[in-house]
Amino acid sequence: MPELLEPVILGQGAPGRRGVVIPEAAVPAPPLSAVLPAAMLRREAPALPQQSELEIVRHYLRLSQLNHAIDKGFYPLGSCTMKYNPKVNEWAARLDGLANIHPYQPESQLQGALEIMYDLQQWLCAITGLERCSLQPAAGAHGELTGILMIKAYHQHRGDARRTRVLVPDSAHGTNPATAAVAGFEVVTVASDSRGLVDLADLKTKLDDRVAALMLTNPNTLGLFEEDILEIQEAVHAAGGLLYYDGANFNAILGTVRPGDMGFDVVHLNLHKTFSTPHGGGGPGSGPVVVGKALEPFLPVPIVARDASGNYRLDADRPLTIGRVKAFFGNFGMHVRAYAYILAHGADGLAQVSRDAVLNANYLKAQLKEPFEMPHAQPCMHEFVMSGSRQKAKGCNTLLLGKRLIDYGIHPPTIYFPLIVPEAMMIEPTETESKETLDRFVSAMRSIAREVEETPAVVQQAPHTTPIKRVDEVLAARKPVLRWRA
Amino acid sequence: MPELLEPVILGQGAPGRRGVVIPEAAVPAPPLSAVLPAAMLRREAPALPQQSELEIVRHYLRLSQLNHAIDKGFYPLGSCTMKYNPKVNEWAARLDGLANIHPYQPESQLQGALEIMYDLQQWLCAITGLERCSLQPAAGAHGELTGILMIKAYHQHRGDARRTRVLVPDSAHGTNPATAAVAGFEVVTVASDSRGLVDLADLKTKLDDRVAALMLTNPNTLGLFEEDILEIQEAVHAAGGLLYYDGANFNAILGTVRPGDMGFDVVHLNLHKTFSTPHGGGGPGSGPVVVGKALEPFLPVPIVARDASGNYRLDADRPLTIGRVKAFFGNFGMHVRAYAYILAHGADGLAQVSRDAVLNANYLKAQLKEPFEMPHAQPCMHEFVMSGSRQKAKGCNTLLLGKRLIDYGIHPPTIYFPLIVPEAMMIEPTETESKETLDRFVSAMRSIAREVEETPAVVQQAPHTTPIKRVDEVLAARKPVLRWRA
Amino acid sequence: MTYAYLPHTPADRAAMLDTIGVPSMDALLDHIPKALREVRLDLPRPHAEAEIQQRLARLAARNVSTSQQASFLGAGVGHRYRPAAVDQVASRSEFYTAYTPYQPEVSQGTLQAIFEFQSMICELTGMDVANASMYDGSTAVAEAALMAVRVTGRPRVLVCGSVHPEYEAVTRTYGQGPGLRIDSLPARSDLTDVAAATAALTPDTAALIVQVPGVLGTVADLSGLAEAVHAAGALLVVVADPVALGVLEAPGRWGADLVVGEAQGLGNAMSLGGPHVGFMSCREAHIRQLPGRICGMSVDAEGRPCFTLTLQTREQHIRREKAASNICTNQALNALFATIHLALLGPEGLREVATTSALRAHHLAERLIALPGCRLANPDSAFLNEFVLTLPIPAATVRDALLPMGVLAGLPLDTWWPERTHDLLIAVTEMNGAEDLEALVSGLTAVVTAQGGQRPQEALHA
Amino acid sequence: MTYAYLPHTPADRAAMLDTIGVPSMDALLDHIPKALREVRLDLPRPHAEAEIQQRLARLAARNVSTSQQASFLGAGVGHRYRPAAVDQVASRSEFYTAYTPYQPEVSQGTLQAIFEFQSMICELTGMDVANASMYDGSTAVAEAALMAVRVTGRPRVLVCGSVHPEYEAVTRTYGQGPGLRIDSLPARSDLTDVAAATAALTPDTAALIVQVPGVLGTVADLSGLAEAVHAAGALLVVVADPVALGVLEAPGRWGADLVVGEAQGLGNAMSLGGPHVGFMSCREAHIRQLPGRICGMSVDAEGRPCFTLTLQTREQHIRREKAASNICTNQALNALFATIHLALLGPEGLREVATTSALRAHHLAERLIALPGCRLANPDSAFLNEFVLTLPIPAATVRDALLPMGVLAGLPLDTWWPERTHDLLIAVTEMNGAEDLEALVSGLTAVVTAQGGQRPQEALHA
Ligand SMILES: Cc1ncc(COP(=O)(O)O)c(C=O)c1O
Ligand SMILES: Cc1ncc(COP(=O)(O)O)c(C=O)c1O
Repeated sequence: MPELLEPVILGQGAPGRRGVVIPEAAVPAPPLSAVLPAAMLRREAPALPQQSELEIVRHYLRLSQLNHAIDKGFYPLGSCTMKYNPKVNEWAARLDGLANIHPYQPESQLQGALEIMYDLQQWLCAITGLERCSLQPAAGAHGELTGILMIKAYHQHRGDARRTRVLVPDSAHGTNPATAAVAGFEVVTVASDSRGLVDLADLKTKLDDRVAALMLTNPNTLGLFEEDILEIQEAVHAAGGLLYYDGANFNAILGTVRPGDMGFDVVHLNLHKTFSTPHGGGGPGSGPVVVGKALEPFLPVPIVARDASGNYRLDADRPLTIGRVKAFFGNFGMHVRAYAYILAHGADGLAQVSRDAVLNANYLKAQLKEPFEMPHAQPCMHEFVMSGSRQKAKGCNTLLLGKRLIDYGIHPPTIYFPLIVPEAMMIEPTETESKETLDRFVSAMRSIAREVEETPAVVQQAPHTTPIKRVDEVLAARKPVLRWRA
Repeated sequence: MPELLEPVILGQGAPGRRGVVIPEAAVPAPPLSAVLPAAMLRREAPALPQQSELEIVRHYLRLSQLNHAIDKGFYPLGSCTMKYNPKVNEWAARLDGLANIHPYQPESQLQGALEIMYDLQQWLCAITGLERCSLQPAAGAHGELTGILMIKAYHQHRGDARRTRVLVPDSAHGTNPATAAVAGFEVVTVASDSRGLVDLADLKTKLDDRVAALMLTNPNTLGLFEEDILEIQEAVHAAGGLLYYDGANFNAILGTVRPGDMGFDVVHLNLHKTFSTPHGGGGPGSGPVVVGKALEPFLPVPIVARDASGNYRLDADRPLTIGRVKAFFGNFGMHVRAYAYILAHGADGLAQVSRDAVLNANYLKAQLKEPFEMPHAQPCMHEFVMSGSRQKAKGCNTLLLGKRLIDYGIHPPTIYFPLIVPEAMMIEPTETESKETLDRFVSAMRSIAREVEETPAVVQQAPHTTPIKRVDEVLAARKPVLRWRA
Repeated sequence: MTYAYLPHTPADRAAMLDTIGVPSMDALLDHIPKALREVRLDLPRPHAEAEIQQRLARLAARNVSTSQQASFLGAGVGHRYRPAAVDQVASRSEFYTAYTPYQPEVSQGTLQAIFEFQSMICELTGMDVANASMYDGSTAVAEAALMAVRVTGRPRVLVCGSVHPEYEAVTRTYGQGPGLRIDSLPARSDLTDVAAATAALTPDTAALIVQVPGVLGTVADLSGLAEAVHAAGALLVVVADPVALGVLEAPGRWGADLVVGEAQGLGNAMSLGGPHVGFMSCREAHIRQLPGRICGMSVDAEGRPCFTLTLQTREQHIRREKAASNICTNQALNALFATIHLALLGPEGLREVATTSALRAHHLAERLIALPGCRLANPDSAFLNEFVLTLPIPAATVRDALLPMGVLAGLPLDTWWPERTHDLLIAVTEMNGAEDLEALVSGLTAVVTAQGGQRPQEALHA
Repeated sequence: MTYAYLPHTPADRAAMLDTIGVPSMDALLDHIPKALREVRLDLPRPHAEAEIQQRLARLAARNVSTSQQASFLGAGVGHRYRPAAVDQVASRSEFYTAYTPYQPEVSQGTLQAIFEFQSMICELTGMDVANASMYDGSTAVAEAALMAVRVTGRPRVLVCGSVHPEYEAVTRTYGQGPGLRIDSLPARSDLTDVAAATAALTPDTAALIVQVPGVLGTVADLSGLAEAVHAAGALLVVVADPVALGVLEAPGRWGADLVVGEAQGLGNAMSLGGPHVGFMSCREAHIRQLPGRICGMSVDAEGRPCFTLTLQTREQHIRREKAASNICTNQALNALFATIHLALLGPEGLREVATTSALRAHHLAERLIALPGCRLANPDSAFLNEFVLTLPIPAATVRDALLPMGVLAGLPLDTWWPERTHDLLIAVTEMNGAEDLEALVSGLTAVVTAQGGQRPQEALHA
């Protein structure tokens, strides 16, 4: 029976081995039992590893080498904007003056950090075309919750208790309905039409005085721009609802189109997507929220403000605020990286980012049209969704196409999302990939399409080149083993 | 025909792509041709890569993953002391105040750096039992050249022009004879006896008034302590010669035995071996030289000194100095790392380092005695040399045994050195390896010994698990391709 | 202008437009209403990398970091030693430039690290299962409250005074969703009296939330609390500090149903309050209601044990509006920092860090209460490494007076509760050696003794 | 006392001694004369990692780094911008914890990086082959002198005044080995006059060594020099600055036989003068005499192209006393920093760095010679980014006067040549923006104009 590639670190080593030596207390040392309630004293040591620094370093280095990553190869995971994470941003976030500062230090000692947050708030307002920004939310979903709770407070403040519904397109990301539900709203799904866009007629039937808001991603999760956006915003506002912008796809229009101009009342951005802060194996992210005049009073506190003499301070004196959504001031380390990213581009650079992202997506779509089913023919924005239905008919579904792509050194795209496309495969190349890399991706996908025809077994048993073969995901859920035990 | 695992970076990319953007000159910009002689202006741009930052990062990350390294697994390369490189040392060397300082800054701005060098000079004197230390040499061989040139100056200063010979044991590392030759001496080899030690009788026959010095490594390159060292030093000094100590094997006696007490006149140490500064893929190293009273006047300049008021300064006022062996003050980055390494151990810790190094080597030797030929039965010090002669007789020489070890995730030991042992395999585990790692090494070597008996082909075609198979080293020398051409 | 992160040359763009079959970039965008495409952003000009470094170095230099002073600020953010190996290993590209491990065959590194994080949290808390991470301690507590409501079907949550005030505030905001009602007990004091807590339980109470050590550092004897809470049909949620669990009993052993909290103090920078890393652990019975990602073991096609995300049916990308929580991106990399940190410390190292911090805190407290007019706010409560010193003059005045001496004396409690003007929350850790303790004692002595005649500032420059 | 880098527990040691079959550790050492084993070292006590960090942070803070001031110090050490990606990639464990790539099958990463370094040096210098690296510029020049002696069999070497004085000093020390005789021409002046140099050639001259740009920054027109040197049967050794080669002609194109120098300015920290990285390149004909390691291409058993160390028969571990040089460990990691730096810059980036530095230097020179009593020491010589300013008062006095203003004005030339008291060597690079130039100009103005009446120091505090 083969073993784990790398043994689990817990239980490794031997008592007495130490990965790091801690300084002596160097003060009189009464036993802790003399100062703490006996019942609260720990009886059994936690079974943590007991290894030298070398063994710990080797363990995690060997684990790291089992990962695909942007710095290793193409990672076209749709809706995640896996663009390059610039190295100067990592240098900046580790500066002593930005890493080793405590949120409760007096503002006089934090002017540099507060200036970074203040400038980023201003820049994100300029970029989105809206009024005021809060950097507090820790990720996109957290920004969604913040936005939807502000919308809830807005309607309550107007005594408008009937607005208990939030409209969500059927193509929306799972966090949208989940957020609306967690915020206490009833979720009503709006259908997409044959163009893959919001079905205006269906929307209008569902717009009434019970609707608090419509949550939209533009371009939507099919990578298509909602061309009727001006008509949509008019209809929603006419019905007394507000318009929420999910910023996950903002890389398509960054510097080119602004949600504020489209009539959105509140936007969340994902700094770990559009603004290049690293995805970190699943996080941390940052989901700043930018709002128009209507929702400004309800922003979480504190907001960074600047007084006449140019000093920066934390303004918590906002009576209508929905309160805090997170301790302290948000993921400041991500604010530093986004700040550096915006500095590297300026307005023209950011516009070029979104243009190249759209160019790259269309370049791939145009060349994969022929072997793969394309549900929508019109040009896409920064990503496109194609279907593996033709290949599935020959015994190789989208999951397997993705597994085979791994053998070509490329991370599979997002699969089986959005749900409205059968055997969906969502491809988002981002602007940081070169033409050569895109050409290699096209030739890989064409080669796989040929393999499906000629040697399907190769695709069905993929991946072949990885240290572990296909993983049994059903077993993991049936008999969950979710921790190491001594 | 298979291709290179990773294309050579030169010639990659396209004109206009940039890995880093340089600030504008922001000053009036006359063409350089107006200020430089026409003949000296470059006509053709060098064919360097033209790629984005992402492509460059991917190229070198993928290259790095092709390397074995200490942080990945066991690396028992004899005579190289591949011990763990502590991470706090890397943090220290990158501090702004230690990395971004220019050697020509006034001493008033360098007191922290000079204190580090001064303390390290003192500590290395204490550790070696000698008088004064120069940190200037850039590696062991460079320290050897410095020591031998000081010996040459010492004899010349005494008007003793007959001393044109340097005695070198047959087991000595290649740098010893090469150094003596480069320094203008005639090299005379001293034989080893059946114990694998310097043959006293042969030494005494070669000791006369033409001998400038004897170069010794103790323990020697067989990993055996030169037990007759006190008799040797007496004989050499009686004949008017000086005793040079090659510090490459110092990890065996660090903190336990001192070269000064053994009667050596000059020692070089390898900070990148004994004191854990990283091997860096072949460098940088640092070869400080420590001398007794006799050679003190000849040390290279400058030496770091401390005046009465505790200020540190560079003392170049040494009339008999052999002069500079390197611009500036030596590999300061390595001094910082060695400084931190010594702080982490103190005297007791350093003694434990050498004891565990000797324990580990004997632990391996005791268990490999039986399947492999051991030329010398007595206990070894920090390393031991065994022979693959039995296995060679069955068609698997030492080179192949090493290649097969790669498949077990272990870097081959040093092979075919010292030359006096046929099919030599020099194994130096170092003190930073755990018992579990040593046990895995023993089982791997025993398994290979069995394979030589039962399935020799597996050993003959090794390595099997590496991205490239056995390399044709003859072809590389016959038709050398030593650079990329457009 | 050229950009280091945009590889396309004009020739590349022309060739690609040609392959797509459109004359220009605008042709690809012309389905977007024209009015929306005339945009001029008011942003700084593009900066070369050297200019970015210079600008951020200057901004960093305008802050005073904790390395430049003796810092006694805790209050939910750990001023802890971070071994050099943690950042150097966790910051390998293969960890920080990967995303959520959707494809197990190319993400076993991230997956096993998550599994080890989950296992270590269970070892520390004594619980059965832990998720991959939450945003931070505050949102972990809020999600615990919502989870208790889901599990018990009850609408109220009882928050003890020991819980960090910002954690309670975040829970209130989250509570606006399901209309959660929060009772706090007792307002603004750290004392957790089991009897008083038990009395405040009602049939509507979904959970009692208690923090050990409390936000003011106290370690109450909570024997019997769990029994009382369970008897009332509610869940016991314990907010714990993983470093303190090096010496304090695992809450799982004294009846906790949910153990949550902040793990920033394990190897993560303070970074002005984020990114930190929340943890959330529960009993076997409540796994299906636990929010967030979870990694479990499985086998591959050749029978080799391996890891994969599992129980995803709880999550938003599958359950959508029925999901336990809307969390998608979490704090994976910060959890990795905590995992490597714990692996380096081991049980003995963690115990030593907690013990050294506590012993130094008790030693400091003894020296400070010897100063005129100074006393412990909770003299009868046991504490670990944080305590409240009541001062003869406003704590904010003392704090400001010590800044020029290079001492961050602690948190004036009127930051949270306006009426507690004379109370200073002081945290002591393994970072505060003898020099730090002396600096605080002499600083306070100068300020406090001077308050007799001169105003403190004058005393300083006498 | 426990140590983080020593894994053995007492139990481990006991078990291992048992397997070896000896009662104790001392038994393994008892063949060493007892007297040698009584050793007490006078060293500091063992420090915990946090204490090491604190002590080194304090030592670092006692230096004034170039980032804290406007620095115009060059003179063989490049104050250059280092893109963040260089250190983050070159400092991966797989690069810095490997050793010399003796086993090609597990070191293709290091080998291909060496091959790319060799190729880039050839592209810059115009030579046929380059080795893996030398210790630094000074030892590269010394080894070039010894190589010329080997190749020509002649005993003398002619060193031009343009060569860095410390490079000449190191060559003198190396020369003590083979009894090399060094003639310098002309003493202590940077001017390289082709006619004068040609005249100084003798039948014993193995090589003429010239530096471009010279140590004082000048770029002489060396047309015809190579022809003259070759006519005299000697080799032309050119000491080059790889950054300057972004705009200066490759020496291989104007007759150089050997091109050597220092590549620290490509991505390596100044680090008080080391570790830096020397490079050495030569013609096809002289490969067998080239010291140091060399990487070449080959194929593996499956015909896949790959890399391996080659021509090792020249090296000490094979040729022993007949080896070309005794070098074993070199500056591999620093060569990797330079390689990644050059890959990021590309031809255009390198040209821009050299051009920006030169334009700023010429602009600064113009403004400085407008100051009373200030003039260029070599007004008729072309220069690139370094020049010598002759001052009305001693250069060391001026340097010291500007330190408190946060300006490192340059190198007073009496550091090398005692008689040149009033000369200041000023280097300008892409690191010196407008603010730096203003700071130097206003600082010098204050000092120089004040020298009329008051001593400079007074002028400063007026
Ligand atoms: C379209 C969309 N909306 C929202 C989110 C949630 O963002 P986060 O993961 O930052 O919480 C995602 C995340 O992938 C997304 O793709
Ligand atoms: C025994 C011995 N002596 C000398 C040296 C030369 O040291 P360096 O490589 O630092 O020049 C070595 C290097 O491996 C060695 O093993």
